[in-house]
Amino acid sequence: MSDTGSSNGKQKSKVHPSGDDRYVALDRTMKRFHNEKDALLEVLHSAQETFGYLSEELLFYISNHLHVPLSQVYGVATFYHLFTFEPQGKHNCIVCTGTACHVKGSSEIVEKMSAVLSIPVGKTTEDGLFSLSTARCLGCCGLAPVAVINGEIQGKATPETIAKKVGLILADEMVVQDQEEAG
Amino acid sequence: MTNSIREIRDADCIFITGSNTAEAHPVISYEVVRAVKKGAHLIIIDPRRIPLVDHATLFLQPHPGTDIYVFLAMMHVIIREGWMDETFIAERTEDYDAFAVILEGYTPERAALASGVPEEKIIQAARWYALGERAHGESIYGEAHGHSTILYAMGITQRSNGTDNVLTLANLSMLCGQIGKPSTGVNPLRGQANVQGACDVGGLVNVLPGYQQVTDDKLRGETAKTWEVEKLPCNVGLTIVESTHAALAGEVHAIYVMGENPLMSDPNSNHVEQAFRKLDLLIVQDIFPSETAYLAHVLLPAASSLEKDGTFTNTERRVQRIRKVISSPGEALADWAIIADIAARVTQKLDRKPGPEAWKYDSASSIFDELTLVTPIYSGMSYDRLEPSGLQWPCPSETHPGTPILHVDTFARGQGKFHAVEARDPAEMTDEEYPLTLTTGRVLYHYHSGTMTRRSAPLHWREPRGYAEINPQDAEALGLKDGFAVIIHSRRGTVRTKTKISDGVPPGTVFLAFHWREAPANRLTQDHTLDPVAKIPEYKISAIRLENPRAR
Amino acid sequence: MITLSIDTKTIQVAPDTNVLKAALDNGIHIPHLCYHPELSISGGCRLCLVEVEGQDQPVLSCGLTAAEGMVIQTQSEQLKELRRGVLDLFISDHPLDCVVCDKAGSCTLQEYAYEYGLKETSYEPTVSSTLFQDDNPFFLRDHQYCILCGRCVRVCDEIVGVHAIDFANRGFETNIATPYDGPMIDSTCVFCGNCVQVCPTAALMPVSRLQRGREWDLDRTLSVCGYCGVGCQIEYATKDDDIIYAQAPEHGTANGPFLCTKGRYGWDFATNPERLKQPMLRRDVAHELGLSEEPWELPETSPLDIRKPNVEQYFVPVDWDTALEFVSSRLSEITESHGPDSIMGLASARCTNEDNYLFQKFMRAVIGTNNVDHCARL
Amino acid sequence: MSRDKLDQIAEKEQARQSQFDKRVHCCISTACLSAGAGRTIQTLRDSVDAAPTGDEVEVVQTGCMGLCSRGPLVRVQEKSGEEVYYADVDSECAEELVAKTVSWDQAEAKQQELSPELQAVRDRLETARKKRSLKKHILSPDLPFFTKQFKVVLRDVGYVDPEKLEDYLAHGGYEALHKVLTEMSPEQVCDEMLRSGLRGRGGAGFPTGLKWGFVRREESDVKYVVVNGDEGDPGAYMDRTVMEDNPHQVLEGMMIAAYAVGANHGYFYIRAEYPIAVDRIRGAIRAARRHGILGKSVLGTDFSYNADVRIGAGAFVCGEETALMHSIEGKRGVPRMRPPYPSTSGLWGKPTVINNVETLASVPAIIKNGADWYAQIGTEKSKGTKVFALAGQLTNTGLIEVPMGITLREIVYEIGGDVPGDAEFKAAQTGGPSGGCIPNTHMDTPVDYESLQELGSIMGSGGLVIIDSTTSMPEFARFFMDFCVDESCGKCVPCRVGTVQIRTLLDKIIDGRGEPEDLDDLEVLCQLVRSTSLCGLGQSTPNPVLSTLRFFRQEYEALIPSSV
Repeated sequence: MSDTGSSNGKQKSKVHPSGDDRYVALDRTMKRFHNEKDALLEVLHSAQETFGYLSEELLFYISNHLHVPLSQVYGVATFYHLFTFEPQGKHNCIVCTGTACHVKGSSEIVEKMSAVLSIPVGKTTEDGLFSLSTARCLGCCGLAPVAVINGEIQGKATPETIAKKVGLILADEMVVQDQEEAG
Repeated sequence: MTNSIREIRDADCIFITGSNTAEAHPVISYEVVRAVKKGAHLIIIDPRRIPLVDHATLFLQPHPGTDIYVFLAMMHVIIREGWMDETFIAERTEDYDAFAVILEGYTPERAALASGVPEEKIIQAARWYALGERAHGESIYGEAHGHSTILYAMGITQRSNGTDNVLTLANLSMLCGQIGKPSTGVNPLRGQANVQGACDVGGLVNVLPGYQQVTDDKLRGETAKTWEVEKLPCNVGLTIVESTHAALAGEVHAIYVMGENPLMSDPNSNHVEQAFRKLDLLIVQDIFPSETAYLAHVLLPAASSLEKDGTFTNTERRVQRIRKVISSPGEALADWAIIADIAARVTQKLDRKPGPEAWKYDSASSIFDELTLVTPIYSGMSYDRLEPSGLQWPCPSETHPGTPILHVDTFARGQGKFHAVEARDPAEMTDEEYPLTLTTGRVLYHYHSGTMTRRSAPLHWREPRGYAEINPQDAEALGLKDGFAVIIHSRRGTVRTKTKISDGVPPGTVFLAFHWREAPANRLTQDHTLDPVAKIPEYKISAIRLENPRAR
Repeated sequence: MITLSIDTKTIQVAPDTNVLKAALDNGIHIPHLCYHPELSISGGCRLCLVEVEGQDQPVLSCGLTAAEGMVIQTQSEQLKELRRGVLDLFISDHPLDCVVCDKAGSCTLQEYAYEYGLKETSYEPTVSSTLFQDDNPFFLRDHQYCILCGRCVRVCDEIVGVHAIDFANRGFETNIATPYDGPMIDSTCVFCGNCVQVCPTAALMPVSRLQRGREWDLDRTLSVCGYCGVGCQIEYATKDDDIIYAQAPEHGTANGPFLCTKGRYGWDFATNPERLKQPMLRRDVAHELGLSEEPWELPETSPLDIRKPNVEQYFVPVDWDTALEFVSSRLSEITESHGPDSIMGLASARCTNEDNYLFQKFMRAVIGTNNVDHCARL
Repeated sequence: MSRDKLDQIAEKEQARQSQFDKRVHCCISTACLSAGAGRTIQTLRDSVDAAPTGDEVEVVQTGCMGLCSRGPLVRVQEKSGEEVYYADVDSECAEELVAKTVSWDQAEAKQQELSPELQAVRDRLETARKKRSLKKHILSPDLPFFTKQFKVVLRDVGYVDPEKLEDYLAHGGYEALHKVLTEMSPEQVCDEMLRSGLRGRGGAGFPTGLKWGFVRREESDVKYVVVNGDEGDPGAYMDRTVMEDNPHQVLEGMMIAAYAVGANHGYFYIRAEYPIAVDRIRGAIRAARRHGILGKSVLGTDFSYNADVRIGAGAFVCGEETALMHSIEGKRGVPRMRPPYPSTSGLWGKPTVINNVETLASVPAIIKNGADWYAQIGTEKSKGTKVFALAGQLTNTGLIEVPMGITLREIVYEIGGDVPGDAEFKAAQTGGPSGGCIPNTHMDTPVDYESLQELGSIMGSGGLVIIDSTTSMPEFARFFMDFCVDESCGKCVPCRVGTVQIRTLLDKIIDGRGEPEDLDDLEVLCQLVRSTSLCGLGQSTPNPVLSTLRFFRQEYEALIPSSV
């Protein structure tokens, strides 16, 4: 393929802040795909996994290394709903809104959680503790409605059970905070 | 250009050297981008990482001044591997053997050593070019070998061996039979709107209109007859750089400058200024008071190209109409009207034949009609025929459709001549005192000495200030950071500007555009060694040293 | 060649030609918004539907390769209904403020709405994006007019090769964006304005055009760019002897419908107040000729080092006759005293063939020297 | 690796398995895991270790057993082949299950030295033996849920350990691949598929053999096979299950396709929401590579093949094949016009076969048993079986595989066990957001491509959601419109703007602001979007609205004030 050296014309090559190991993981992914343009989606996945979200600096870095125009990287990243451009909360709650969950009342769970956390879907609480999002189908239709809290699937959920679960997590956080303040 | 711009998009392999196409000829770069998107290979040989490299499939970055080793080695490889077009060589060319013998010494190993370009890249470039190989997709030509085209510009001509470089590229194209067919050829990209036309109509020291040698008695006689003059001068004149030398020596007393800014654009500005100050008469005819104007005795206000009728000839030899779009400001007049008036007066004063009446022209079109009489390559043209899309010369008769591709069946001189060319080093090499190489050129948003573009509000907004592009390695050695002031010294002079730290230039090379009067690059360039044939100064290579004013 | 029939007209086209191009090249009008002859096919605007004999459903003509014997209908009640429906959806997401829009008269969407008799949308007007970006002096980006045909994105990538903009987000939220919707200057944009040229609506407009006249107010003159040697044809739109904007003609000889930044935007130098408007003599020369009272001497400062050049400090204006008489007398004197070869003439690559021809003829035939050169080497 | 070596591995594995007196299969697919199968399988293992028995018992993790609503599911397989299914197996039940199924042998127990932890387990097993609740957990094999099914794709799902290539081999894995490589020409393979009548299970139902034939006949050095694992329809999870629970089956099908069309490289495109499927497929690729099944000279033949995994990122439209290809190429997942079809110009412009997971998973069985065997299943135009994800208001929800042509009635009332509670069955929604709602008046419609299409729905990838009388159909249609607005790629105006306008109209009607003519306008707009959208997604977007308008128009009319 293209054998034209490393830097990318007008876009200055930014060397990543040395010492940030996370870039090493990202570099590894890019290397695995021989810095091919086509690997953009895989690289974005890896970046989000490592950094939690896609910052401007990160997209710039990927653009330079894969020789994909930054506007294209941005265009691709914003197309796919899985990518996020803001730091995510420490904890997260994903409510499935697939058809099966919908007919079993998942929208009530979403409403309830949005009220409990005082944030709209897709956002993170101001203190950075909790993010609320929806998924279109998690493939657990047999257990509908379903929510996922910190990676753990909650089947046959109700607004109350999920609110309670989240409440417990938040309560734990308060304890940690108090301890930190005390200590 | 031997071929037309539109053919570039269909090329199978494009070879660009010494041309920052995307910035100096953006619209031609569009053709290149199209070709690459369709699957053509793009080989770029340039000391700078120019923007088009983003689209290149192969980038060779030789040390400044060493590109000829790469070209010669490519031909060495082509012959060694048998990739040349033997039929073409046998049928269409001469002097092949002497040329081939010279190449034996130019191995890729040697070129790699001299230029820093890895051998395998030279071999790759040779193969792709010679065989017209594509990166993907199918050639529209459907032949055994694809069509390869060479684009070049001042990067290889503004050199003390510029003529050698050009001959070498011509050799390369003939060697591979990549000439005389669509999407092939050797294509110089002319830098200014009518540089082609100014040459065509005799704006050169050695030729009359239509490239008729002034030394040829017969041709000179014919022109004199049409012009109804007794005789025309028969000796080759002085070029601009030679004239400034002659002015300093007291041999030239008057210079009439029409629409140029030699103080900015000629090499060794300090020297040019001394020469101009010595003149008895410096006439500057221009649309703006250029830098040169401040040394003139008289300023004559001219109409810009937006304010008059006429013709321009572009780089693909296409003669096209320009038209008056708006009125000129104040009393400014079309250049031809000013010249005609002066000519009539001087004719009268010197009592020249055929008298001042002969200088009465009522329109640009009447001048063009006369021009076609003495310019054989234009003789089939008229303003009517230039509608709607112009004509490409040669167009020898009123029914001739113009010539999009040169050298199709035969070369202008009959057989294509191989020139046995040896590599030569630049005139001014770096040394301990001046360890870096300066190369000059353009940026996208400005044009030449900036007379027009720096007075255009949007262009000025985009690129308001000049800068010297310096490799991070060189910058670090001097403690220079991006945007710092820097002083550049050469044997001729000193320039102060800002830095732009970029790996677009390789270590050891500094790039400075020549648009900036605050940092006139030509105070640094040398005018002592010109190309022996074309008399072109070596703008592209000067030895310099950088100074960090903060480090004082 | 391939022979097909479009609206009963028999047409011959080269193989691999699409039906839309075949029709347009032969004067048959099919509405289209995303198709552009120089760009790749998108198929997103859904307007160029035609009926193909033997196929139940209408087909997009831009994506249909002409085949031997094909029979195409471009007009029918069914097609009219479909196109009208699609246009109705377009204008439900587009301001209908044509009465004040600078693009009125040259807006393709307006033209089609007129053709299909759509005075207003039958849907709830819903504007997908209200972003307005005036971050540069070259062009404006007003997203509420954008119909997402993507011509700008394609021209930027496929022709110019810089890919400064791309589609971002998706669905109804889709917009054309620089990275993070940042200002153009922070992108890879080279301000060539080819996106403006191919934009069918008022989403991309030259700044110079803003409220300075509409299609029917403008005169157009076809000329050639005065910058580099490519020789791009440019169409200048003028009003009252002022250039309003410049664009490439539809079929420029060397440039097709494209230009670069200098050609498209770099024409305003012509009206810069610093232009030389009358002949001038240097103050010492004028004094010598009795045209100026004060004696004067050329300063030592190099013109390159003058910080703020002011031509009045060095020169006095004179009339043409004075200036030309001075020039011609001096030239005659020097020719006579030092010989023709003591005079050198510098012609210009920025002047026309006619200018240069006369210039060299003057040097050779009148002065009598071959000392005529220009900056071909520089 | 040669066939012989694979046979050896298979035989060794079979021998190993047959030494056990009992094999306890515990489903660990997503649904059961989230119901606590992780704890269940641990308890099963501990209990077997602690049980005082001389039986050789193996606890095996397997994939989906179908009845997801009753998970975690466990199956006990006797040496004789006899099987018993247990549902809702929590830890407590697991202990009782082990305590009661193994032969209790105190003598054996005495000889064992147990750790304190296991001793505690043994103590609990003693008590568990006395409990009486296990019966409730046993699922009768006579349940119509089991008897009405016919398993081709899911035959080994729930039996095979998805993370063990040996187990797949022991179940006859890669025999079909070996057969085509050694006994059949690519042309024969394509013909066999054509004769089998297999049609694409992704929704459109294009004959697979025909598709392969197109690609086979293309002249190109490079061709690709793509497995479309971007199962996007909400309510459908058949493909996820197959990829998670028998990844080698999909890989084998893919390789047969590759051989048939002359491809040497392929991609699995899997949606990111299925991390386990991604891991399992990756694991299968690694294992196959290690055993010489993938790579140069597959199974010792001249055929070489490599496969990679690409992960989606949350875009429904990427299930559309041209959008999917863009996504694999690292671009925005935007569809393009067809032609050119992927079979002539696919990935990177090369001829490409794109098949859905279920389609390819059907292939090994067809090759092994022959096209005729397959063609006798199903109806005349729709051959074979179809896997459905049964969800919504039903007693038994889960994954089922039925022969084509079965009626909706059989599925809903017999397999599904009817709507629970007092509510009544109202409609079946098939085909996800691109499909439609079939009302209870059409219960005897046979489930095949053509019949569903006639009713304004589609087979789709196999989501089957049952709606009871509590659901408002206009609101249900709006739910799908919301989905489509959200998932439209935005390229073409009918889908980008049309869906928004459809939703606006639905909002107006549902909010009680509707006017009588709105229903007609809605229908006209839906028809426009259907006939002018660029891709299949856009064209089918209006289906839920159109089908509910067709069968439940009175519900819409009831919402319009002036028409009451």
